[in-house]
Amino acid sequence: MTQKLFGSFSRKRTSFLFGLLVLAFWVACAFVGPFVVPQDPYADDLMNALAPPSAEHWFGTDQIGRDVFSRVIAGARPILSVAPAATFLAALCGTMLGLVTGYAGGWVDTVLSRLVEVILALPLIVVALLVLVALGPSSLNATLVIALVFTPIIARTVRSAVLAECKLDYVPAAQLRDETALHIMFVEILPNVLPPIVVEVTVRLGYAIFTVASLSFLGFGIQPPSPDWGLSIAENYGLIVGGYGWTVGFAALATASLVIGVNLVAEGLQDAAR
Amino acid sequence: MTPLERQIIDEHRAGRLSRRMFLRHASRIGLLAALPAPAAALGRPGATVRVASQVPSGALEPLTVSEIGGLAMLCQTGEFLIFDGSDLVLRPSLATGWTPDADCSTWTFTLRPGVKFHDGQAFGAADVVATMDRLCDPRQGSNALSVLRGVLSPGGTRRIDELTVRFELDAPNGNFPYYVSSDNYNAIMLPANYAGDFEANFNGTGPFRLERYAAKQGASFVRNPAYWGRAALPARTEFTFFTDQQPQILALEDDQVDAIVQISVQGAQGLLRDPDVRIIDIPASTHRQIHLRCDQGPLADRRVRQAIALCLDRPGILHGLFQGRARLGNDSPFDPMFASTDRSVPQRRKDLSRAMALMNEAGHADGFETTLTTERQQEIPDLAVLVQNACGQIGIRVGLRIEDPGTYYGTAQFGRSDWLDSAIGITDYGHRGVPNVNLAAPYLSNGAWNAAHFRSAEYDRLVAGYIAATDLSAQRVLAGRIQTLLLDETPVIIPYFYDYICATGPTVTGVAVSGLSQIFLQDAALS
Amino acid sequence: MGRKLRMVAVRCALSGLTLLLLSAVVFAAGQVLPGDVGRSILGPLADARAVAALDHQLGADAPPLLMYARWIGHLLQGDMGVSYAYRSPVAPFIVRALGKSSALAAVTLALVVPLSVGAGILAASRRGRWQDRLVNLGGLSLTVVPEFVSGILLILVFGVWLRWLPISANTRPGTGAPEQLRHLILPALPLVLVLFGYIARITRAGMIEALDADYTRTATLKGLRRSQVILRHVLRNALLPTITVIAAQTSYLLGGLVVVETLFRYQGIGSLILTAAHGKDYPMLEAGILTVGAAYILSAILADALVAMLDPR
Amino acid sequence: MSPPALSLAGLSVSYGRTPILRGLSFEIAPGACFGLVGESGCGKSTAAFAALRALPPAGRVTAGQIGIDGQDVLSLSRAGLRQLWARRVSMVYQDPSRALNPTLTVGVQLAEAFTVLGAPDPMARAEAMLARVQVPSPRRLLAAYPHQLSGGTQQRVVIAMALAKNPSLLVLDEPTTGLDATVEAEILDLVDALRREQGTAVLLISHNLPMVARMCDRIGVLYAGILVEQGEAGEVLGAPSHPYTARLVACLPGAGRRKRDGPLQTIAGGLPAPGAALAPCAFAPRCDRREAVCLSTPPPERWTGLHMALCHFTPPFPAPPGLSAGAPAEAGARPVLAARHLSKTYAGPGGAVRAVDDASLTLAAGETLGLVGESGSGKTTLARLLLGLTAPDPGGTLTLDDAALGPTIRSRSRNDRRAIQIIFQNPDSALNRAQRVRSILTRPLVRLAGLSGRALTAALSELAQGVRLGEAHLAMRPRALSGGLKQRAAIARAFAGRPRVVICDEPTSALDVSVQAAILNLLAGLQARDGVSYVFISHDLAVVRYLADRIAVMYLGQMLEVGPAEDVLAGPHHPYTAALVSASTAATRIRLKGEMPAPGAVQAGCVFQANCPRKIGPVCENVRPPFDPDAVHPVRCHLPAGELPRVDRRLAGANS
Repeated sequence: MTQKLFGSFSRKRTSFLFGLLVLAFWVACAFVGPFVVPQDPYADDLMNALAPPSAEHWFGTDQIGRDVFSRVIAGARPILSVAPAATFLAALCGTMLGLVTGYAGGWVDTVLSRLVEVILALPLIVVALLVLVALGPSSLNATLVIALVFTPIIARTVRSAVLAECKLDYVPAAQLRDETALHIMFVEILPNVLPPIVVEVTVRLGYAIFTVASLSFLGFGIQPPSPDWGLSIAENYGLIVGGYGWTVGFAALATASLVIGVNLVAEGLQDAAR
Repeated sequence: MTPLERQIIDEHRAGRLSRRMFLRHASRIGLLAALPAPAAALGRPGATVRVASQVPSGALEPLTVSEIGGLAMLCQTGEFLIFDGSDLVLRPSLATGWTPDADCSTWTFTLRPGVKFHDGQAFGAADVVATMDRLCDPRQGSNALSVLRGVLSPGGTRRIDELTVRFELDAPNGNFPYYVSSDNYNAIMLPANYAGDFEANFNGTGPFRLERYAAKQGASFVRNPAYWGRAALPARTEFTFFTDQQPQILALEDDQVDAIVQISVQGAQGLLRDPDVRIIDIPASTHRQIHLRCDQGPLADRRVRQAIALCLDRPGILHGLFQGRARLGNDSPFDPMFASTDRSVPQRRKDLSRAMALMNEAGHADGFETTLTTERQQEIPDLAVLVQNACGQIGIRVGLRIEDPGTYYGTAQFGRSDWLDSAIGITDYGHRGVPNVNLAAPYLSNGAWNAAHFRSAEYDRLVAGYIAATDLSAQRVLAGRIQTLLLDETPVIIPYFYDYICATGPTVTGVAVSGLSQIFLQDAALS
Repeated sequence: MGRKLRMVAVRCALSGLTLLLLSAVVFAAGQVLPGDVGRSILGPLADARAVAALDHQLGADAPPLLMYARWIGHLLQGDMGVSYAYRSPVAPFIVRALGKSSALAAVTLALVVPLSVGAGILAASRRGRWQDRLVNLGGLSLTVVPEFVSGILLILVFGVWLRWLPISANTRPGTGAPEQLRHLILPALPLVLVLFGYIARITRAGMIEALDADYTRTATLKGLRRSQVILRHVLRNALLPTITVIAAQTSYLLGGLVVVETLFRYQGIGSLILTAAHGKDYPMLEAGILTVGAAYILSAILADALVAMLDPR
Repeated sequence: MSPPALSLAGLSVSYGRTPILRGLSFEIAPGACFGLVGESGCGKSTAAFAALRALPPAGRVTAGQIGIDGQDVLSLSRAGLRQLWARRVSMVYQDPSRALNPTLTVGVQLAEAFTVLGAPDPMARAEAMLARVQVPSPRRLLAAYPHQLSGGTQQRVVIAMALAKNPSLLVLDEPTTGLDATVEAEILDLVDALRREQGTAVLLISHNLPMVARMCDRIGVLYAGILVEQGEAGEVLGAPSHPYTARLVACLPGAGRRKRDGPLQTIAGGLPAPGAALAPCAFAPRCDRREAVCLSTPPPERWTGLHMALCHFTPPFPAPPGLSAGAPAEAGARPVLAARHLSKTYAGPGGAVRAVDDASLTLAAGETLGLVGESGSGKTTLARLLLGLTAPDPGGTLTLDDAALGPTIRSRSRNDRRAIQIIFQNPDSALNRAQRVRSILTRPLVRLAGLSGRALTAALSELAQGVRLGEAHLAMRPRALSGGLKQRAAIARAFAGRPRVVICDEPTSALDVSVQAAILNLLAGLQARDGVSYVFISHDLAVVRYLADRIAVMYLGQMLEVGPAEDVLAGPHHPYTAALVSASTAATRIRLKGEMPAPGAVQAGCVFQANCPRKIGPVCENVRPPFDPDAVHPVRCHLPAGELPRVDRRLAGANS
């Protein structure tokens, strides 16, 4: 897979490498951003609120005078902590669930499939909203909720991959030499369904970012005073009409570039896995 | 002339009471019952005035309405005994006069004759009794109960004759007329046989009658030809409901509406600069209360609370959050615009070195960690961040928890409400014509809204005295002591009182508003 | 035919079961939601006795199971219940919100379906060339951009900067249909962008599969004109998965509406659910969510029916 | 003389930069039938598509000429090409279910062929055409969708579509692969009859040498995109002029050859990968007649009359020495595995389905039982029942060495479990592609043989040597191995636990002829070494004939007949067996009535009665024929033993 990704240089790789570059930039921002930004992303400056972009404030300032550029850079951290954590959790649970339901079949499969269908009968964002209204908004809860709603999706992918594997003869061959179900699931089948899982997880990461951002925008995700992009947009988008577009435009561009970057990487992985 | 009346007139003559304050106080005790209505606006009659309003988030039931969309609707057809205008002067409405007894424990109201409800019934004392009894009955879901509790009980309203009612209060109250004025927004007068179906016909006594109401969409009203007073100028008014401010602004700029009932500065910065928009800006006692829990943790130390209050750059906040459309708060509910407020109490200013010193004295030189819990409502999250940053200057590391209003208030009972249980919280308090309500529940030792868990027998005593005080100078003396006590103890920080802002198109005249999101259109006209 | 009928019956029964489960889940979630209805009507500062009295009047203080049973009983009689907040039947609110959302969804679909199917067909016929890559990568990249992000950018560019399109989705009552439509374009665009990639991609894949299929070669070797081959043999097969995907995206569309309706302050079903959740208006919330669930299931069934009609298998 | 129906001259085709066909030249006379044979990947199908100028987008003719009826195909305009396709040429390819548009009815699709010709009343003509391909009730068929039809009927529809325009050239690309033997025979007969009737020239492409030989006048042999030999069918197969053809023919387990006659011939090495650089003689690296000249000079086209071979040398090409293995195992008398009255019923959408119905068999030590039957006959289910992978219906018994054997793996002891193993049909599916061959082989040694440490290492190398896998192969993942090597690894895995019985489920059906021979030799050798018993499942009678000591014939889940191999194949045997045998020979075909019904509920009478050409009467419908599993050669038929069909020996030996 790696060979295929980096091996020959073609236009397909260009988009992958471009995505990787964008992603790397934001990951770097997430790690060191808060330390290298020109101004404290949290410091208010009430006398300088809503200043347009200038040499001092490259992206202008927001309602309470915080430097938008610094906040956009620092804003990579919250989203890049919540989304990957949620995705990882979902990948873990989804893989387990998918392996068990796919391999065990029978009533376990039937019951779980129906439950999954109920969850999937609603828009993800609505499900997440319901749970978050009940639990109260916080980064942790957002992580758990996204993991919760992504788990069945990943489980479904894993399950169908496992079902396809179970049709292959190496599974009965393993049964014939008295392997335990655990061995068959994790040693025999899992390595074979790993590539689709990796692809699915990368794709999901993109959607996790999507969902975290959307939840933050609706006020149920990352909480103030975080410089999170979705939150910043939620806090400031009422200002658009007044002509203070810089308070939201840059955060929007940052979000877009991050999800597109992740998506291009996912695309590359998908091509390579094929 | 009663001694009270005489005292007020004397104060005014002596120059100790401005004309505005004089009017307010005189009106309070019914002295100016004959005061003429504000000068009639000079508009052409017959227009259709279109208004953008916040969508009422529930049924329009006068007994229960509490949110601004509903308030704006109720006062279109409903009227109060007394009208409390934007100048805080009480003007006769359905009552033509009111007088207290000597200790202000009994108030006698004279009703306006010849008033008819829209359905043709005549308005009289029985209607007042029924309405008031409903409002203070704990078995009803009355929103006014929190105001009337301890002031008026069921049965306390007596019909003397067809046009006279007497209120026998639970305790003396010098500001009682405010409790039955438009200040108490639930107190619109309904017929005695009211069956809980206000939304069906908006049966009131006002200058407009309901034409059509569609929940969540809008409402329209037409001039009431049988109105007791001067006929309304507009032939028709049309309300469109919006969920948010931005589309209202767009609608105004796009000339789809003639007025917006209320705008907040946040998100309206562009509109406020627009020369084509007329801004009606009236002072209101609407404020944010930052409570500091006095009974636990480092905040139990008065010096720590003072230190926090000393960190805030209040003028900066006024400028940054409100573009100056607000007044400095001095950590008590006494808005400078109240007549009884003692303006000689010094305003608290930012003083970091003093704050640091207090922290040192309190043994918290290295600061501490705490959490600020509040609700997502207008500028409050921004204020929370400002408080967080301010506290950071003296080493207090504040975590923020910004919640949905429903979550924040919870069941509004101690132990089951983030509002009442949090170490630091920011709570929104609406406009009141007098500080009475806001002096009691939020600060009294047994106060139901005492989120600061402030316990001071001294305070309780002072407030009881203030509420019972009938004459202004006595009120002012007590006010000064309350202000000083609250400044010293600092159970709460009240950084500002902000203005009520209404926006209209450039051709609109005669729109009247109150600080409670009530909009009165009988004098409105389009030129 | 009997078999098909039975399949439909089973399918509907299962859908009903799913909805029932869904209603139980929503109800359970509603029990966990903080605060209570009387409090949310009367406001935080209302007296506790008044809140209790109001809760009692509304029947919101009954045991949860009883409330649920009551509600289900009414629902089965076609009564969606009475809103706590508005104290009037829920149904008209749902109908109106659904109408508004449907208008937005219809504009979205009317824009996205021809656009993305066309793009998918173009990409398939220019396989490997720049048009293909543009549709494929560009479409998919847009798919992952949250609606509020693209919405903000679109507002900034088309609404604020160029002033081509109205920012607000709302029009005053009595506005003509074309003008209403114009107001819906900007809100629809973020959804269009999200859906475009999916549909274009699946169309492209379906086209390529059908173009490469043996039966297409059979048709070509029959000597049919290229256009006949495409119209009769390729498109019909190629668009089957597209239909399924469009139906599947309906769920997504409904969720996206929550965000878009918030961004554009449009009072559709999404904002209705959001408001009801905030206001603890359970009957409204239940009805709203079930409506969304039913709409989703219905669209899936419709798509299946359409596919079954087009695909004899 | 009219121009040839098809003439290819120096035709070269590439996919992208990969050359697939290299200078292909041959002609097909009008009305003649030309067979193009070769192993997988030699470019057969490309030749077919290229001939009609219907290559997929990536394919490109790089050199050469194509003529159809004397018309230069490569210079045709789009419109001209469409006219050519519409009127003069047709093609039938491998999988009929994919050649038909699933969303249109048969009638609509068939009528299109007439509409294009501008013929009036296309529907009526479509119906007439269906009648010509001998489908039952053509009118009803018009309204049917392809998925409602069996594979055989689908292929008939495709053929009807192809012949609708009365083409001068019909290209058949593996037209019967995937169809059952009896169906295949019928389709081939049909095509043969129709093309003779219409005078259509045929290009038949197949990997199946005997089949092509039966059908065609002339044969061409492709190797790595090069036509190495062409000539009259009988000559090419009977007296090959090219070493490759000679070896290929020798690999076939045909002509009544048995394992006791000695091992099969094989071809060393494997096919060159597509695009690989070729020696001047492409076959030279694998050729045992190879000399220096073969690696330096391209071989000439050596013509002998109408027979061409691309070789420096002339026949004969004798078999290389040293290929004689030890004598095959002698089947002992003691039964190892015995099954009695095994049944398996599945719940299906239309009610219960009997996949296996009252099957009984006995397997002696060192014996090979051939299990034959068409798809859906229950062969594989029976194998799973024996293995314990599927639980049988209650009532049946299994014994191993006279001791009762548990019905499922879980209920069996480790010893019992290791005693019965399987070699699956498809090694790609049977070998875990995530693991290296070493761990694939090690794991059963650990689990089944209970080995560890040095003993394990020793056992592993012995096991690998036994199937001729080298150390290098052990380090690879299955993907990196050729088909033959993969199957060797699968065989090694099956033998790791020293099993008593190995079930071979069509182990060579996915392999090319030359590889198949090597695998069959290996299986025979391992049996001779270990005395293991085989249940050998196959649909290829020639392979079964080669390997099996006894043969069981299954139909719709029932065992119709069991007996010594020769007796079963020669008869007297079951009427169904007779049909199977006739399908694989040139002998007068025994035609079955209708199609094999779908497996269904238990029937009262004989399962074969609906199709049986020898049906007696109501007794067949109502009474289950008797079957004594303990007899030497029981036949489940109501016909008296003396009236059971038998093969005419003269015809049988001739061409199978």
